[in-house]
Amino acid sequence: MTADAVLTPTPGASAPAPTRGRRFSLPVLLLAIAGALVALAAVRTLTGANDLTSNGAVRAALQSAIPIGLAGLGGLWAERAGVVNIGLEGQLIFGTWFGAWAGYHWGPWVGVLAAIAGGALGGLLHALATVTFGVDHIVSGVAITILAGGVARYLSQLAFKGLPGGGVTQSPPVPELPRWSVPGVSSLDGLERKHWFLLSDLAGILRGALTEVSALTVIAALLVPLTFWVLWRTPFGLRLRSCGENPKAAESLGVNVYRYKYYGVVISGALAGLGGAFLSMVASTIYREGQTGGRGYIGLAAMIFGNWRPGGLASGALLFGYTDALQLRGGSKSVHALLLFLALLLLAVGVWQLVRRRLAVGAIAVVVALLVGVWYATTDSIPGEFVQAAPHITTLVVLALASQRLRMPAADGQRYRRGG
Amino acid sequence: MSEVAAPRRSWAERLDWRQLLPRLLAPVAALLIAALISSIALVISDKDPLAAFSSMLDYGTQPDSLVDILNKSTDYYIAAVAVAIGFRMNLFNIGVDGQYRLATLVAAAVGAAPFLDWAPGFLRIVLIVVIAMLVGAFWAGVAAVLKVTRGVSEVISTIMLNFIGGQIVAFLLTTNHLGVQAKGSNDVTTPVLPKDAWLSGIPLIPGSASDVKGFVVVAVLVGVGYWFLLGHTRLGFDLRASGQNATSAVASGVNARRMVLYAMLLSGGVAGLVGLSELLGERHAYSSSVGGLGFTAIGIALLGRNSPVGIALASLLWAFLARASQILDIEEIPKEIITIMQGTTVLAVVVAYELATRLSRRAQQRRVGAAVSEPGPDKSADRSEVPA
Amino acid sequence: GGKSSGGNSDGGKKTVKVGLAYDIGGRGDKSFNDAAAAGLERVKKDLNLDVKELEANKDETDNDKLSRLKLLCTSGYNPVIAVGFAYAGDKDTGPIASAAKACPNTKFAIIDDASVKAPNLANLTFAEEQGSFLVGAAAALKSKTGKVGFIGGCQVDLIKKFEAGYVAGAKAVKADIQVEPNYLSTVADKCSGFNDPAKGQTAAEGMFDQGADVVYQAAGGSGTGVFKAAKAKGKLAIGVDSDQYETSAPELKDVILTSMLKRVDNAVFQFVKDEGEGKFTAGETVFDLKADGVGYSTSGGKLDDIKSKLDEYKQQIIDGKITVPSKPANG
Amino acid sequence: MSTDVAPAAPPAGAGEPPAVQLRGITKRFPGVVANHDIDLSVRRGSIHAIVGENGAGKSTLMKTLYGMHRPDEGEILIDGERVVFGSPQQAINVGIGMVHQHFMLADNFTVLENIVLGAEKLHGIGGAAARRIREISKQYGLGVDPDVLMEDLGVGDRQRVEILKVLYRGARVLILDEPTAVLVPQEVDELFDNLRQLTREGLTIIFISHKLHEVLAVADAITVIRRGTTVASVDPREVTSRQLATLMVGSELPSPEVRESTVTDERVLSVTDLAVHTADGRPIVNGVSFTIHRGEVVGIAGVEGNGQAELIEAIMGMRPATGRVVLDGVDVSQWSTRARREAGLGYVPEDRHRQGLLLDAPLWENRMLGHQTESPNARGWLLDNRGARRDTARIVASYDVRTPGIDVPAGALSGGNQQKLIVGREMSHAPKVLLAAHPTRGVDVGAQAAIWEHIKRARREGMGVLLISADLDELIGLSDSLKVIFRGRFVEDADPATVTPEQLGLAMTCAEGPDE
Ligand SMILES: Nc1ncnc2c1ncn2[C@@H]1O[C@H](COP(=O)(O)OP(=O)(O)OP(=O)(O)O)[C@@H](O)[C@H]1O
Ligand SMILES: Nc1ncnc2c1ncn2[C@@H]1O[C@H](COP(=O)(O)OP(=O)(O)OP(=O)(O)O)[C@@H](O)[C@H]1O
Ligand SMILES: [Mg+2]
Ligand SMILES: [Mg+2]
Repeated sequence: MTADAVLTPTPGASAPAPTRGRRFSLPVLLLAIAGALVALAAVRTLTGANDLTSNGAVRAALQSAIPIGLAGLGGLWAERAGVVNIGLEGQLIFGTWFGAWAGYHWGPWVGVLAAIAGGALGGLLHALATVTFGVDHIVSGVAITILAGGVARYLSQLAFKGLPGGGVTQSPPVPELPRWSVPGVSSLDGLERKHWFLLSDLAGILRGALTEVSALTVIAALLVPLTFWVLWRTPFGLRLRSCGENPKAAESLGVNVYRYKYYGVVISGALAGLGGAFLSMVASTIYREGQTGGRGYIGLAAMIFGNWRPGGLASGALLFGYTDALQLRGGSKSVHALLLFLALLLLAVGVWQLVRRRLAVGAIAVVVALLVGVWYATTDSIPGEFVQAAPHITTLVVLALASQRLRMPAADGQRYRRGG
Repeated sequence: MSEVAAPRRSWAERLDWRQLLPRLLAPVAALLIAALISSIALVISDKDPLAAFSSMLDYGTQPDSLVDILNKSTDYYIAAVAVAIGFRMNLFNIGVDGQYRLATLVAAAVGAAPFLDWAPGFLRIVLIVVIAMLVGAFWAGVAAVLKVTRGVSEVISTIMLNFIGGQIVAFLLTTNHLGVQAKGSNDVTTPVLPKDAWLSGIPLIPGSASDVKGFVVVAVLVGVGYWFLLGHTRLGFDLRASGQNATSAVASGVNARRMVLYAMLLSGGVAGLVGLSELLGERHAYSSSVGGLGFTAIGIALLGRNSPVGIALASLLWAFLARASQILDIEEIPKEIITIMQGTTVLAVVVAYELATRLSRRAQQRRVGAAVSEPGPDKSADRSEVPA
Repeated sequence: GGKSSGGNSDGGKKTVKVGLAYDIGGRGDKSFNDAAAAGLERVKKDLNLDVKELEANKDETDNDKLSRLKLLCTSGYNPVIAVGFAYAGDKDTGPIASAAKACPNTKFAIIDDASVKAPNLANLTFAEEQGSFLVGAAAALKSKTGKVGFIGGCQVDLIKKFEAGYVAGAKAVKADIQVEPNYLSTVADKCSGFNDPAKGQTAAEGMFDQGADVVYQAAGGSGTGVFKAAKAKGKLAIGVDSDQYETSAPELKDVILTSMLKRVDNAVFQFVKDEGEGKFTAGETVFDLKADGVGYSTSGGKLDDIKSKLDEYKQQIIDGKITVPSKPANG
Repeated sequence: MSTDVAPAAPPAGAGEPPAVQLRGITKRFPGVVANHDIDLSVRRGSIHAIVGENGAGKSTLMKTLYGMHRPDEGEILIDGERVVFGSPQQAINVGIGMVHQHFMLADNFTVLENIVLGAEKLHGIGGAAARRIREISKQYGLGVDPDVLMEDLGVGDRQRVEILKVLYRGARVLILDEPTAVLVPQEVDELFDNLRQLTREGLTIIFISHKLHEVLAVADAITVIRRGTTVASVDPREVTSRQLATLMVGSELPSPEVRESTVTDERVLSVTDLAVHTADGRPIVNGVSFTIHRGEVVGIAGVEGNGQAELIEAIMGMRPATGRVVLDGVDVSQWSTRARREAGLGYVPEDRHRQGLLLDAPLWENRMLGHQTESPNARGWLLDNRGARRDTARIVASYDVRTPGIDVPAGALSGGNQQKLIVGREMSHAPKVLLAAHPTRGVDVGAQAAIWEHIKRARREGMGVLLISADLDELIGLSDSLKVIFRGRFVEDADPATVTPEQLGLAMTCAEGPDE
């Protein structure tokens, strides 16, 4: 995206301040999480919107976050190798379809493998176009998404029409993957229902996260640290990332840049495929046309939100999944309660900025906090349409606030020619 | 050196076949590849590809189909030009969809508003067009402002804005706000435009009872405007320069931020027109079925290489495929092969163009190398002197 | 495709060919479109007629719908049935109106729309609110917690009709009952909520978690998600359009309390039959309780104990003693 | 071949084969022969310098040696053994390492990551590798900390990381392509200390530089390359830098000299207190003031990276800066780049591909670039394509741009011809002041002379010129007055009539002032 290059002209001028030294240490991170938790518990107690921290909401948030997170992880692998993969949506579609198809015929685990293979195939196509043929990454991604829709429908025509419950737009029901619970956690039930401040909240969160967990959820959750480990702690990951940071340097050191870009993009597709499998085999037990609903793009947004890092990406996906789950489960009531949470958060940020003598930013934050507070106090629900847009608005606002502190791989999205 | 008269070579002479031929062959090759892949799909499902293609050709060239193809391409064309304006300077406006939905809704609502009762139909049409362009530009402008002030990638922001715009449309298109509901209907729309604000069709295709929509004229104007803007105005030059080499453009005095803003506003403005053909010529009210051309438009713009004529051809091809595919259902042939064909065409075309560009660049370099006889390395060697 | 090829050629035995154009979502949604398909199936079997079904595309325009209808009528299909109000469009220039004008000798029917009028067009509409009233009553009678839920696939007027009837029915049984409505999508994302079982499940679980014990879904393809949620929570769900007890996976059957029947199948069959017998009537035919156009299913036997009460309500509605609202109280 | 020079490197360790020997290397690129029949012999444990003009083919030769591409003809011998490299990896395997002309480092990686990349097999990527890096660093006195982030390092440190990268892989032969171009003198001295330390340990170093005094100071042997071929191998103890320069250029220095002064006392550009800062507040250009008169060429001498590029960009309005820029009596400090260009600033950028051309656009569109608002390219808001085409044909003819036509894309032209087009374009608008950065870089001798001639003519006609060049003879020859820039400040003035390149070179490295 060349236009970006000129907006921050030559290094130095108006370029964003270097981001060094702002990665949070573990204690700071834990403290922040704890703070958010206490605030959330307080808001729940104050508003009586008990769903905010209920086990169901947490489970639903996970459920909603995982396909987004897997798509985001896919985006991460590709972009760390320097390839923008906007075809994630298409690869998700492949995942949903192949997962359901193979799952129906040969059982859920084969379905998962087939979904991974299907997504990887989409990734391979993207790699072929962008790496070998040097096609613009966005262009190729868009084409793959168009293609995936057609292919899925065409294949449904061949494979699902005539099966019981199947048709051109959907598969027959697919057998489920196993679900596991951590023993003992479900006994927190009683505590959660007491609605005590903080304690019940914790109980709800633990129950939601540790009981009735699908195997794929576990796998997806493990993939986050695994990705971190592979990309940041192994030679393979180092080489792969070097292709996204400075492919010329990598090449000069004997790294086969094309090959690693292929690895990155194919793995990216495979992860999106797994996300698709989650959609058609865990979140529901059926493939339906249009089921992916733009989650590939949201995944990409979560990845940017997370500053191209697995942990950040996971929090982005969870934030998105959480707002989405709340609005789906409780309609506008919980989201309305979130207004109060937002107001408190903004107020805290504002006061902090004022203390640090950044008066303008602080003042704006405080004013907005007050406005949101007034909005909360004077209404008792939010129009459904805005509730549904809440995750998207959140993403946009966060990007607008933070994008200048984000750092994408230096050679991300650029065409690379060997020896050039 | 003396003044040299401009080389008044004819247009034909200026054509350089070695450079052009690969570029012309590329789309043809890509289409063949796409046809091949769809044929394979057809064979897999036990259908005769030739029979399928010939019945598509038959049906797609009937007078009624021609009208439909022209009407479809009108929308495709405008949307693709909107996308192409951004592409020309490496901006990805993926938000055309949201832009024109919002634009069409607001324009339709204002156009039918009672406070305009005094206005003659013509004035309303003009007003609708202007408002649609403004709203489209505004919605694209949000992404532009986020990009130039906050550095938010327009790819992500326009995707988000599509959805948010859609929700605003959904919110406004209820009977509490801008919507009305005809008796016995389940559809909420904006109020129907007064009859004199309907744009009449043009009986262009003999043998068909239906008319080509009048808005096709606007599409042509958009195309001419786009062509003129790019090739004949300073703004167009700046736009192209920014797209080709952003740093050179800045050094030439182009204001990069302003260009992003202009390009997005222009793109959004044109996007605002996309829904009007249907609004003015067919539906006469905004209904929730408006929308969905954003991605198609990207495909078409790519296929047409962002050139005004190329996009026109690509729109016609795309419309032909969409129209002709309808006959496949009747013949029990899965019409999804058309989507596959569209997707592979885009992919094959971009790959083919990439290869063609490389080929022709290499040919050019060789030609220049030959034309300029290099002063061989030993030419100056004999002038060397030995230090004492 | 495992379908037999279009039988235009096999003898002159069948001269009547019936064409049917689906709404987006198409065949296999296990509710609305499938109900139409079931009707067509009966037409094929019982009346021994040739039939042709065409699917809609995502993101198509009014003009594409018109093309589809015209393709059917010009290919010799008569009568032609348009499934879904999307085919109505503008009442004078929309797809069905234009098609009816272009093919004056073809008899058309449109489902779910009464705004378009033409001499060769029958409008088949349903009193969904009446059927929904009955299942609302059933939900209230079965509810132990005093809280029931409604999940709509998309926040549009047609679906709000279901909600209105359901709320009225539940309140008729228990005036203080709490009815939670929720919608999975809006027209913003082209009503994706009809195709997203995951969302259906999440929404339903939310309701069950908050104390509801019966949830009525009018969410098309997302409905399976609602059933799954009910299964997981050991609660009850109500199906929609067709008898979903019959079409659901075996393990989900026991959560289906009943289904609100919208007998699109009946309407389709009846329309074709009447047309064949020369009894075509242009204009609106309302399929309500009286006409057996809507109703509730009893398969599974969960309603056996309250069936008499429901039939009482049914009679009152038919008699006009109860008027069911078709818009929810709060918009 | 013209090796009528003293026989190459004396056969020191007789019998022992040279560490590196290149025989008859030829390398062609489309449209250019970069290396032609090159011979080179490098003694083990020595520092061997290669000098030559821009574009002479030095980097190409080194890339061949490092396996980045295969030579079209010729052979490579390492320690007397014939080798053929298909990739850098193979070169690395026989102990060759290269530090490139442009840093090959990933900013967002740590030093450790940059070093171990591609050589993970040696010591992994964790603690063992860090230990090994510290070890090497200590052994050669490099002072590199493996755990810091690359972007936090200055150029000197980066250079050392590059060297460590090579040593880490066990290289015995080090190729350094212009390692000093961006270093300040102290850093150069430190680097040279490092290099000597390395040769003491038995390593062999091949070293490319344009700075002849450095070469003379550090090298044990020197090879001169001109227009793609070796023209001489000399002993640094026996040549002066002037002789070396003459060898490089191939003739008595083509004379850019302008002795008759055309300087008037009308100020055409005055810059006061100009400063440019990086985002984190470091000054790159620091309180620079000067004046250019009509008909005057002001030259700026400085080692690359001391702020000259930023200075020109700030005057052009392409970079935010503080201070005043007055052009012909009008304060243009707040003006946009376009307005400044329209007011009479001409610009020959340092990097023509990045800042001067649209490589995919035809020549006539490139002729418009930068002047798209002016006649003959535009009339009001509209472009005048015909006018631009006509004028392009004129430029092609009168500036001797060698091209088959004006419709070929600019990218197809050779660098020299591209440069002539740019100079022609800028001159065509009769700028009041021309900002010229390396106007003859990568341009052959003939074109160089032509470009000088154009600048001189315009100067006679009253144009002011701000000239930046790495070519000191060009700088001295063309300028009416000279300023030396060091770390963003003007540290000295020099009189081009009396100063020698050697003195200027010393001043640029801030070691010792030239006598005036
Ligand atoms: N990959 C390539 N393709 C085509 N031409 C090339 C390529 N690399 C170098 N050249 C050309 O080969 C010639 C020699 O270039 P080279 O980089 O070796 O010069 P150099 O002596 O290192 O110059 P400098 O002092 O500027 O670094 C130049 O004309 C250059 O443009
Ligand atoms: N990195 C590169 N990749 C591809 N081609 C290159 C590269 N560098 C240079 N070239 C091509 O090599 C040829 C020579 O380029 P170069 O810049 O060396 O010109 P030059 O030899 O300095 O020209 P002149 O003969 O005018 O002095 C040109 O055709 C140029 O386009
Ligand atoms: Mg070099
Ligand atoms: Mg050169």
